[in-house]
Amino acid sequence: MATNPATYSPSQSLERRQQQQRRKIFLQADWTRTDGRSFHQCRPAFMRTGASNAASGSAYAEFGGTKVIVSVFGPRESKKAMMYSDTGRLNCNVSYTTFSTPTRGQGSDHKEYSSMLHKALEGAIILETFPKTTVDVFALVLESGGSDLPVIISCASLALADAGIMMYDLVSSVSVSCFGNNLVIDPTAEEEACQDGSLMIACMPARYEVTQLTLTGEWSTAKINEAMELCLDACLKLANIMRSCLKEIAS
Amino acid sequence: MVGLSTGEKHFIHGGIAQDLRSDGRKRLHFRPISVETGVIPQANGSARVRLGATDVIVSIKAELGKPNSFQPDKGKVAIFIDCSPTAAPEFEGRGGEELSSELSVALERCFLGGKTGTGAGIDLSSLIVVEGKVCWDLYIDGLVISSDGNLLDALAAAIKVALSNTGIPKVNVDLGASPDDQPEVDVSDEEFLQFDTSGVPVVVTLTKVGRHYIVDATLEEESQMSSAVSVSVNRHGHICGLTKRGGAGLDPSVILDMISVAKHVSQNLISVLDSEIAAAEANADE
Amino acid sequence: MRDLQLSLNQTQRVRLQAALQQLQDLASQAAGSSSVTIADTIPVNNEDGILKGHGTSELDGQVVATLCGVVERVNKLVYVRALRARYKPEVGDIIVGRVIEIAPKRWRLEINFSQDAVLMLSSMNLPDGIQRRRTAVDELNMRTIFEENDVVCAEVRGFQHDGSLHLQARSQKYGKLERGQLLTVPAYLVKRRKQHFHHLEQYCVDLILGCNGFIWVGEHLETGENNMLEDREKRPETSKSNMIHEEQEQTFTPLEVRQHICRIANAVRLLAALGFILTVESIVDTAEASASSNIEIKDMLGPEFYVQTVEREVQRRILLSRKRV
Amino acid sequence: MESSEGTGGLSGEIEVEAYRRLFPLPFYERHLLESVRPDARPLNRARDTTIALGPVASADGSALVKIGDTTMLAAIKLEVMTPSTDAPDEGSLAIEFQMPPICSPSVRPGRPAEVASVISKQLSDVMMSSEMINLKELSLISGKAAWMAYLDIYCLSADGCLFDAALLSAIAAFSHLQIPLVSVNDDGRVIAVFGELPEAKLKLELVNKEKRKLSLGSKPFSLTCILHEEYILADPNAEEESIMDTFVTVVLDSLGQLVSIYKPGGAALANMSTIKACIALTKSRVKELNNILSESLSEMEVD
Repeated sequence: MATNPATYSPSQSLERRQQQQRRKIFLQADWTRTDGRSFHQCRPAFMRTGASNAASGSAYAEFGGTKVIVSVFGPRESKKAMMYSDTGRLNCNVSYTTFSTPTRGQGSDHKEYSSMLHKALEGAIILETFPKTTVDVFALVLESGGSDLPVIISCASLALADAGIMMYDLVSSVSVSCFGNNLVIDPTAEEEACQDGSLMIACMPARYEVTQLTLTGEWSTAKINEAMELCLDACLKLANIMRSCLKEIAS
Repeated sequence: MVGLSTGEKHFIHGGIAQDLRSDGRKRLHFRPISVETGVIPQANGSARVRLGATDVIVSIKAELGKPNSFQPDKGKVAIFIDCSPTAAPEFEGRGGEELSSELSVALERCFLGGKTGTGAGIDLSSLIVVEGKVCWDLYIDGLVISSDGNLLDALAAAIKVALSNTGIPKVNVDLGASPDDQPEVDVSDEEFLQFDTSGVPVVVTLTKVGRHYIVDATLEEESQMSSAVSVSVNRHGHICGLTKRGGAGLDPSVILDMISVAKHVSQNLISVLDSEIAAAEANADE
Repeated sequence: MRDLQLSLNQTQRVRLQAALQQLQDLASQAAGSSSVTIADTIPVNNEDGILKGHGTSELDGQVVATLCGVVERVNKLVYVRALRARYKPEVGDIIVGRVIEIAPKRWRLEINFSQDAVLMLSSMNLPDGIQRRRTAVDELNMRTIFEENDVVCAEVRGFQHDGSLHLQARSQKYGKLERGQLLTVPAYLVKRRKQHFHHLEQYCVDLILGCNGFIWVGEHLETGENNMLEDREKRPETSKSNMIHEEQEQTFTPLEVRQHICRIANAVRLLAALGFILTVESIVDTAEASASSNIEIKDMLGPEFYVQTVEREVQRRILLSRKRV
Repeated sequence: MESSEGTGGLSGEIEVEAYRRLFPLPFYERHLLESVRPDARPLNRARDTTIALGPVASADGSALVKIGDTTMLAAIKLEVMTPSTDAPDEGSLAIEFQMPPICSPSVRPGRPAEVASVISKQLSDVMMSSEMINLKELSLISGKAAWMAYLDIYCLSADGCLFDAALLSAIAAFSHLQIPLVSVNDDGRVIAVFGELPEAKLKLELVNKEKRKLSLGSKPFSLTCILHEEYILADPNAEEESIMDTFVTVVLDSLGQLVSIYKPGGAALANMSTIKACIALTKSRVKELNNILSESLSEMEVD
């Protein structure tokens, strides 16, 4: 077993065929989503805090086929030697399990998501409350079923709240995919693979502020307006779910 | 990264509030931009762009490759940015890695469009040679030589200029007898096809300092930002990509406002770049 | 060539080339000394008892340069004055530096030298102005005098036994610099003069030409006003919220003064980019020239004024050489 | 603590907590004298154990195992490989044990924990030597194609006895493993066949109509005990592991045969009688675990 021979997944070719079929479907103006949702309907969200006892705070989130666990450690002594600073540091890391995707992956760190998660949370955390120390936010994607980053962001802010880190507001995040003229909210992995464009928003609903926004594909201003409204509305609803989840453990 | 004293920070904030920045610019002024093309002869296209003291080089190499099985009718483009230790001592070793990957990701988002390739500044289907068999792989490599803020806009401008300078060799294809054979490809050394750059967008980063936002921030101004929005806009005024940087939250209406300002500024930038490209090519021809 | 890349148009390029050519001619006329590069032999005509100074070495009985620069001779001493030397402190130099660390009883300052400078708490005038022994309380309150990243003006006191460079700031005119901008230029562009503090009264601007190449351009403050200002600014700093911005805007530098500051700063930037010596006269002259020919502040760094400034320098030097003759 | 009267109960509690932190070993020894552990377990009792099968939809077999607060998620993905010439009719097995940074405050991203690779090796040794899995069953076409089973175990929360939990999750994941139906296409590649695509079924012949589940041999189970003076503590949690440093891990298979004993150093020396005691404890634990596993298996079948 020292050197593993080259292997391949038997379902690869099947997937490829399915994806091509799906792309044809998405070109039509009218199609139904595989999970039966309407275009502007999010997947049912399940969130719980206290997923791991070793951490200062943790949360588990399950949105359809996307399952994420986030642990928060600290505030604790920084590992990196630091200059004098009167604010704390936030350190984020996102990694995937090898079995999170249909074909077995490498299970490595996801640098891009790590830095995006950092930016989405940074503005919500009151860093001045833990000077000279670091709060570590580690996310592990158990299963990737689409809209991974928004789920990670929402789950991480729940874990931060669970850890008792001072925040201005919870951060909830939702993305939309664009197919021709259609906007599809909270896309699954299959939908994301064929999208024309995407827009993701992370926001602090109570303050009505956007902490992170990314956009790919070609968009007109009117379309951006529409997509942002859709996302912000969904973020608001998601934040209510997160709030009630936090209240549940408190009572 | 040199820190700033409270007095200096205060001075920068004040200047932006009064619409007179430390180097005399107004909030929506760019620094003088200078463009050179063909700086790397062995590449298919290259450009050096200086924006004040920010200095970047981009080279584009085209190599023949095999298209992705999921997208047999498209070529591939990869963007890599490297922050050289000459720009700042902290880029030494792995120090620049985080910034490099952040810039690469942001540029890919701005130039390559959505998953299906809509809104891509670089038309991937024009890179195909034989469908499903042979395509061009474009390697876009950026090097940050000197950094005085606004790297993303400078790199994006350099990519745009380099693409307009890129010649892709003409290819004669000899399809094999059976469809399974790998087609034989003959790459011409003399004939080059010019790359169509009409759809390539520019990136405008609006940096929010205090209650106002500015374009083309210097390093000192960037250190004072609360957040920034990088918008990539093409010639038609369509948004082709957007990234928010910096942690602080923004009101959605402010973001929409910033997008419309970026759209306006970008059209100026595109025309400035167009004339600079023309001048640079005239220079190169001399 | 000098490294300020501008897109010049055809006429500008021709004008620039002509002007630079003239400058070169003038320089070679005036050059009584010869310039050398590394490993060039310096002719000494086999004189006896030649003293080999800075930037020279001996190879096979010949004096050889180890630096790029101009050969200078003082009696029997031969040395090379480097063209692009780093700042080399001398006792009494007035310098501008930036605090990088607060250590026990001392601040460490970055001053563009090969090592950091040390400013001892005991070499500082205390805020209350009383001469007395420094107590432990003073030591704890060091951060209220200078914080990390503060820009400080001080004087070179000398080298200690361990080779570290010590500064002192025992006068009201030294101390923290606020409300302005710090510019960094090559140190060799600033010549040592009697006066390094300049209050440009007509502009209400303070200009400090640090011998180390750090140049401060800021709003003029009466000596002693500093402390009051410090108190005023400390307050909003402690409460971090968006509120401070509104509060701060009221204490901002007036727009007119800011315009002067920016104009003078850009004059410094331009002269430094051209590699001309920075004196208060040349800076004010450049700033005034730009104002009188209606050049916008930001366009001072643009191609047209760049060429104009070179041309003006040519005129100035021609005049100068005529006077000499 | 200033006023001893009135708030006696509270201050007493604070003192216990402080005593536990400052003098952990005496604190434990006081408990051991009473034959009880700070979490109210008798010395030889293992923590509550649960097994959930099939939590990972994208894997071919998976299991979530909790022993106290130690949580393991194991998943198996099957891929196709060309078997080696030495064993043309055998598949292969690759086991990886991962400790992501979420599981414990001591693990940082980018630096894999040292324990993780040790446990990886131990796991594959035990799995191979116990002969629970017949590698021949993983063969598809002799000499041409065979299954490569990638077993990845993630520790989601680390609170002691990582090896025991990891082994249990591995066994449970293999019990849950469903081998997908496959056939061979024109290029000689093995492709998966799903019920939804009947046309494929018609065209291509199925390679493995039977053998949808592995027939597992006797399963190995393990129990880790701490030896401290004359005491034996079964199934220690992380706190106990950090205070007392002599462990014995015994692996027995479901028939009660000894698979391995592992005693990595430590201050206490184990004599024959303590080893025998450990084995006896493990024997009863194996029965317990076997019951829990078969219960969850039967539950799944009911579903």
